[in-house]
Amino acid sequence: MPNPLIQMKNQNLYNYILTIADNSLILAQRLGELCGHGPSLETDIALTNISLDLLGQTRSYYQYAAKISEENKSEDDIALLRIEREYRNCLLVEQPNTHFGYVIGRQFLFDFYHFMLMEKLQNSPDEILSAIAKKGIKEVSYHKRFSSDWVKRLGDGTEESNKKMQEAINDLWRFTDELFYMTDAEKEMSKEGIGIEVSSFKEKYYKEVSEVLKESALTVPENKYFTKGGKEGVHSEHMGYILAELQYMQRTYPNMEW
Amino acid sequence: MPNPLIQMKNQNLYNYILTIADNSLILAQRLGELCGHGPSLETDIALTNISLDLLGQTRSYYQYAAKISEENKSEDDIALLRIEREYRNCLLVEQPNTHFGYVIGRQFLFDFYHFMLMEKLQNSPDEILSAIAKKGIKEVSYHKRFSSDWVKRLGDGTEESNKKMQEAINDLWRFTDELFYMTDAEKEMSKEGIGIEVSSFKEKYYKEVSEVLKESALTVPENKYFTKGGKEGVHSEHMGYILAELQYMQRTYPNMEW
Amino acid sequence: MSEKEVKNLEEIFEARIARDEKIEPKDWMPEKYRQTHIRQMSQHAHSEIIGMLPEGNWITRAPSLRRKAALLAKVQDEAGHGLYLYSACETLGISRDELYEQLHSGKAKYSSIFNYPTVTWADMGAIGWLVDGAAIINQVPLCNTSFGPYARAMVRVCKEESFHQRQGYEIMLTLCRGSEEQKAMAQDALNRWWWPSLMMLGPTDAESIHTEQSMKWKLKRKSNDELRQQFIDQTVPQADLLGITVPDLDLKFNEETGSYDFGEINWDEFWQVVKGHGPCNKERMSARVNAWNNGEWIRDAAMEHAEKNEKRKVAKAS
Amino acid sequence: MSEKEVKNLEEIFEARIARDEKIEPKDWMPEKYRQTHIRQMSQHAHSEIIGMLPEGNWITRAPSLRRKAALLAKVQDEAGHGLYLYSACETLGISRDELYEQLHSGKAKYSSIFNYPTVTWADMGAIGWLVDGAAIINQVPLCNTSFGPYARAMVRVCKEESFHQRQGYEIMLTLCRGSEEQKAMAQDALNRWWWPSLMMLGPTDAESIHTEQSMKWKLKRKSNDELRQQFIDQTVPQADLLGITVPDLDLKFNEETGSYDFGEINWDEFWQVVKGHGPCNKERMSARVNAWNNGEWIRDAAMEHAEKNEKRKVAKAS
Repeated sequence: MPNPLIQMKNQNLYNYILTIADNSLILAQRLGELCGHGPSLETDIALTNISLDLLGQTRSYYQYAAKISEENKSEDDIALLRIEREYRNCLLVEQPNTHFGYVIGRQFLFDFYHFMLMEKLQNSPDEILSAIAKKGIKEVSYHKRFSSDWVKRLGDGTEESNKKMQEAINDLWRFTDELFYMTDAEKEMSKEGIGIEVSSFKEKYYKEVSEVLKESALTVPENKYFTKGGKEGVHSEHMGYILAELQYMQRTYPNMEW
Repeated sequence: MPNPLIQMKNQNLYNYILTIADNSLILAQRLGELCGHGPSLETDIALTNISLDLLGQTRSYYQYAAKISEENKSEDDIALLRIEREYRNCLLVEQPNTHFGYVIGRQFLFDFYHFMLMEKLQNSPDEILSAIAKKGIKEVSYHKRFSSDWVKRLGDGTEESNKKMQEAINDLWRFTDELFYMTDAEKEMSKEGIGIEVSSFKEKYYKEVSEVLKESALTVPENKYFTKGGKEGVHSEHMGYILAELQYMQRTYPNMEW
Repeated sequence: MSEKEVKNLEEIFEARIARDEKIEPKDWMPEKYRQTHIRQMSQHAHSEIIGMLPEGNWITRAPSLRRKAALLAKVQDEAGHGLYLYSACETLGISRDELYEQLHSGKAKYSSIFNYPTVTWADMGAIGWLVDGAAIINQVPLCNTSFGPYARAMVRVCKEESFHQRQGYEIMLTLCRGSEEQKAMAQDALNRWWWPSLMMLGPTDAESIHTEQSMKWKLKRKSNDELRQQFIDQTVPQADLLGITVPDLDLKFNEETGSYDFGEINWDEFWQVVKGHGPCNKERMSARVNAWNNGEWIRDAAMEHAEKNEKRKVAKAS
Repeated sequence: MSEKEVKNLEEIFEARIARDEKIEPKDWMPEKYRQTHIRQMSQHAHSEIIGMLPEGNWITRAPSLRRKAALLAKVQDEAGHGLYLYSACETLGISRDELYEQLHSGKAKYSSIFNYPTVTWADMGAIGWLVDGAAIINQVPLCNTSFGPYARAMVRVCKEESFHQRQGYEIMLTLCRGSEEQKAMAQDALNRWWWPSLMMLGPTDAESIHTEQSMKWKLKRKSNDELRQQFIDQTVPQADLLGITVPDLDLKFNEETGSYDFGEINWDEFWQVVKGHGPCNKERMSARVNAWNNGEWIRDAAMEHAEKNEKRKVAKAS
């Protein structure tokens, strides 16, 4: 008989992994939509690179999750065959590519969080998570530089680009608080010293992000209200459409090798 | 043992029904995307009405197809669970709602065809097809009036609206020839006197459509080249995305009652 | 008009209302009556229009053709409700464009419930059952309100709403009789829509403004808390019938009052959403504003075309 | 320069090419050489960029994470090819903006194959296998072409293309070893891409222009028909290995020539697509034009920002 305590631990670890992995998956998917449609070849290549990095990371996470799952699931089963309510990504990463300012704003707001998370996670006693983070942090550090540079270019560019970048930051800001909201799995894994207490770098996050915004001639929003839900599986109405495409092949042709 | 000749006849009839039904389904789906986002409440209501009429007709066709299908399929199985290459709608109806001029142009170019088809089909010796057509033609006659009226309003409206309506007509014109392309099933059923020889009203179609365009201060395109494929199941790249949404629930939750 | 004459008219006016006579647009009415009715009716119309969006979100993904048609028809009904509520409003001397402008600028409100996302198909059931259910409870008394055009519009609205409500309940029933996944979907929808539905019946009486005046004008017949209790008492047994659980640990039938006692409503969330910071406020508003802005060239064309036609007619006649 | 001097330079130039020396951007070259290379290299670059679109269409729907990553990487490689082909082109004194302008106005061409829609996942396999396969056959000889920057770019391009081709074939192989549906999907893709792939190798020699000059400059080493035969001879056995059938009833191995005889190519279709009337010409062009137009404010911002930075640096220094 399986030890229920070990099972619970695995369940928490499993959920914890998904909380991280789903962010990368959905953001990679959003970036994938842009491939071939970017404002220049150079940005097209760079955004595809980021998408590829995120996909690579997310595959490592899902492979790990598959390994500890009791149900003999593959990485693709986990990534592509859950129902919407079971995806744990935050609302920020599922926001649409409304215009390039939104693409950059979403990336920028995520990258700083992501970098700080990887910084901590590379010291996790969980060797696999730590290894993924150690590899990932180099990539994420590049993402962060890329998105910050573009925030500066657009913020401190023309009047129009400043307006558009500000609009995106204003719209996306309300999703930042959720990054630091902790699900039960996060709390449990953090208690066990494996997962990261994300709230511990919340202040640092807002400080660093605000500095870049100020350097970029942009105003730091002063929201009192934030929106959350994604990390508990209650997504925005965009998510259903993302999944309709993401899952299309697996749903239409179940149980096949590709 | 089933008589192979009767089987073949059913197969042709089945395919023939889908050729008609799929047009209505996909156009209804495209119109459904607009619901709540129209340029005015009145057009929103009218376009939803058209979508509803088309859905109603298409359900009758699929129910008929289900009845003659050997495989104990339901209307929803047929409508929602085929793979893309098995959908028989023409390319015209799957074109996107680029702007209201395209919505009206697509409708207008389809409605005239649809009306002429129903005119003939109501005299088919196949009682069910004839009954559907008799009911449908009243609805389609309203659709045709609605779309023609709007072609006139936009064509003979402002300079901008004229330009936009013309743009849509120019872009969509290349899909009109396919309406009169006859698939094997159409040829067979027409030979048997049940289906309609669509090419028989091709000239009339272009004459009537051209008249409305001219009345609307629009130029009749003079394409030498046309595009086809949908009726043979080779669709535009839009189709996959339409189906991803259309089939989402049936694919994600197979074999359930709703 | 002298102050006395106005006073006199007001007395006659209030007496007519007291006698249950209908006030018609051409009748004299106090300015405050006019303004209050514009506010409430337009808010109601806006709610119908914004309310099309969360349900519209599932039209392309409805699980069967029958459900797709029913959903389309329902959303269309809402457009119709919007249409005649705007018309009723216009009888009070305000144009539809002005009303839209109030909505788009954020000056006018609409029902906060539509700022929640529709996350699964079961939400189409829950909205019909709970949201339309709460709406009916709010609206049935308005069929007898004092302003004629509003009362008549509400008769029609309520009739259709109650059809929608039954349809929503029937969606829930189908899910609850279906697979485990479907039942879970129904339960999840109830979990998410229950509290916002209770909030639909408005702030607690202690916090509610306008109530006294509204009672006099028959814009309101019961207090928010009374209506809320009525909704709960009516809905809980329906949930029982479905075999799903209302997400309120404090919910308990009170033998004494014959009603259900219930838990604390999260009024912070209520005010956050009312103030424009709910999950979808931005999305709803920008969908409407985009539709309006993208529609400008079309409205212009229609007007220009009508004028051209008019001129041609005149030219022909002369 | 006198006519004689030019003649002299031209002779030296042609002699260098004959000796297999590379021509470099700073070298003297006949104007026609320059123009021909701009035309061919830019056409090649445009094809890479437009070629991103049919495959990009499947990125969000790739059937597994592994395939999604590989597809993304492939499309990215194409962007990279475009980038260094544009750069090679720029060494001849034309700007990237001018090259884009030629593409967007329809003045410059790109490979017609990309005007066909990608209808199923198997098209990702077929494009890699057939389209990249035909491209390689066209391009390998260019690794030794006379213009240095082009030749060097092609070395890199060909290396990556041949990786893509193997990847495409491997997708086909997986499908052909999979379920009946998958095998049917592979067969269907072969049916749709076979003939357009043959057309990729250009019109028949009888109809082909520029050939003689191109041979001399080593922009071409074999005729279109020779290349086509090479492609067919290489590809048919691969189809056999997959267990799917080339859609050509006239296809037959000719013992005498050691090559496959094949059926009539539909040149009407070829010219229709070349002239801009293929299934997706409009979609491809408008995707590129939209990307360009929507990118304007971004390019402007980047330039403005760079200028501001420059000024700040100068201000600081002084």
